[in-house]
Amino acid sequence: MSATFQLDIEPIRPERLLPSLNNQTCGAVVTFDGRVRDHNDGRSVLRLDYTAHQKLAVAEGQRVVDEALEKFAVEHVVCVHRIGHLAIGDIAVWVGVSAAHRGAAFEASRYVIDEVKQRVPIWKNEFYSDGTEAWVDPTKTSR
Amino acid sequence: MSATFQLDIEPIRPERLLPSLNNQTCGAVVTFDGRVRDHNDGRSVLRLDYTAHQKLAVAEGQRVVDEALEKFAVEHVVCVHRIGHLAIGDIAVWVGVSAAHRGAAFEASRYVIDEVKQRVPIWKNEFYSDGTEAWVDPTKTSR
Amino acid sequence: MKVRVEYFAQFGQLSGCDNELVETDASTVSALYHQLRRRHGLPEPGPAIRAAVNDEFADWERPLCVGDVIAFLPPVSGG
Amino acid sequence: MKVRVEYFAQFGQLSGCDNELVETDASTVSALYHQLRRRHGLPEPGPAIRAAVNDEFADWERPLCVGDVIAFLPPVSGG
Repeated sequence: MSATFQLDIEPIRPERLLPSLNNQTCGAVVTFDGRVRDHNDGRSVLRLDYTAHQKLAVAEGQRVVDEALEKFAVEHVVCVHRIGHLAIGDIAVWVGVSAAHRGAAFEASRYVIDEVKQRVPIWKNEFYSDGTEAWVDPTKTSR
Repeated sequence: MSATFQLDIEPIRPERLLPSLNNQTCGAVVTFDGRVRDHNDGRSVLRLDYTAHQKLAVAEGQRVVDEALEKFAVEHVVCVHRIGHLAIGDIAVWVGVSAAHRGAAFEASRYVIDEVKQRVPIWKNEFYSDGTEAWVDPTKTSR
Repeated sequence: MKVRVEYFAQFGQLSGCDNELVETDASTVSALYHQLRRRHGLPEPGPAIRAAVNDEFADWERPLCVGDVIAFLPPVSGG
Repeated sequence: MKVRVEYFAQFGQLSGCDNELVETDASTVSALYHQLRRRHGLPEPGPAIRAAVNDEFADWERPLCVGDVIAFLPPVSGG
């Protein structure tokens, strides 16, 4: 069993992360990736930056993946969040979970991404096609 | 928007399937893979064979992915099921879904694997370490 | 009337063949299954056992026609 | 008492700096936030705004000590 959370300034490569989920007792692997979309809240997005309170983000992210390991019958939990400059289509966050059965793998991966988005101190600065930029505040956007 | 179901006698390679999910409007990609475990229902498994009613399986599998596209706000749905001889750790079935938002991507991928396992005429013959083999009947196993 | 019957997975194991040409007086898929069930020791029909005719899922009460290809499908176990 | 205050994301934009050394008579994290809120135009505290002291999440009523590093964290938007 393992649970890993990382921040990474380099592009996220799922093919490098997947092997850490392998286990011959695991029948199910669920992965989630969140990618930079070309629009958000009705505005055309060109690129974005993610910044983090790095120490706190790593500590809180690790708590999230540890909780997933505790709450669900899963074997390995991995989450990596990108920071720095991202282009459209780049993977911003990746979650991978392996488990003996698929129910736990789905539930744990959903738990990790939901909690990471709620709790981990990472912020997104969007750059729009009209030349403006803004820090995203999910408590204020219309979605 | 697209929905694809395939049977494949060759090993499933997610890295070749993932590009078909790419879309700059898609913020979320969920994948599921079901792998051959080294045990099932308390018995040690060495390898297994999948056989299908191929025409019916392709038609019913396609209905499942089409339903997913209709029921959930998703962009692309892909499912590939392996047939033939599989070794421990091989991917037996792979599901990939892309969507603007993660909720729909999780729900659709869960729907596809649940329905495929319920409805698509594919059967598993397990070969055990004691030299015996058996067709798996999910209506009879203790799990 | 002659029909082709296909057996999948454990049904092939029980009947000793993948498919066979059957001379039958059964008028429905269900009646045919019951005849073959006795001959090959197939299990009682249940909700997880399905039939297909000419590569489409078929109702158990579907009438048989000469030349039909009837597939009997044990509970599926893919995934 | 001197403490170091760190501002993240839009709080950095509002205050015009990532961090600053602050001379304060505030006795709690909450009191310090209210002092700086007036100075920098930070938003009203709400459940999505959090504080950390010395790289650990901290209660708003936590007492301040000389040399503490206090981070004010706007609503997170990762993922």
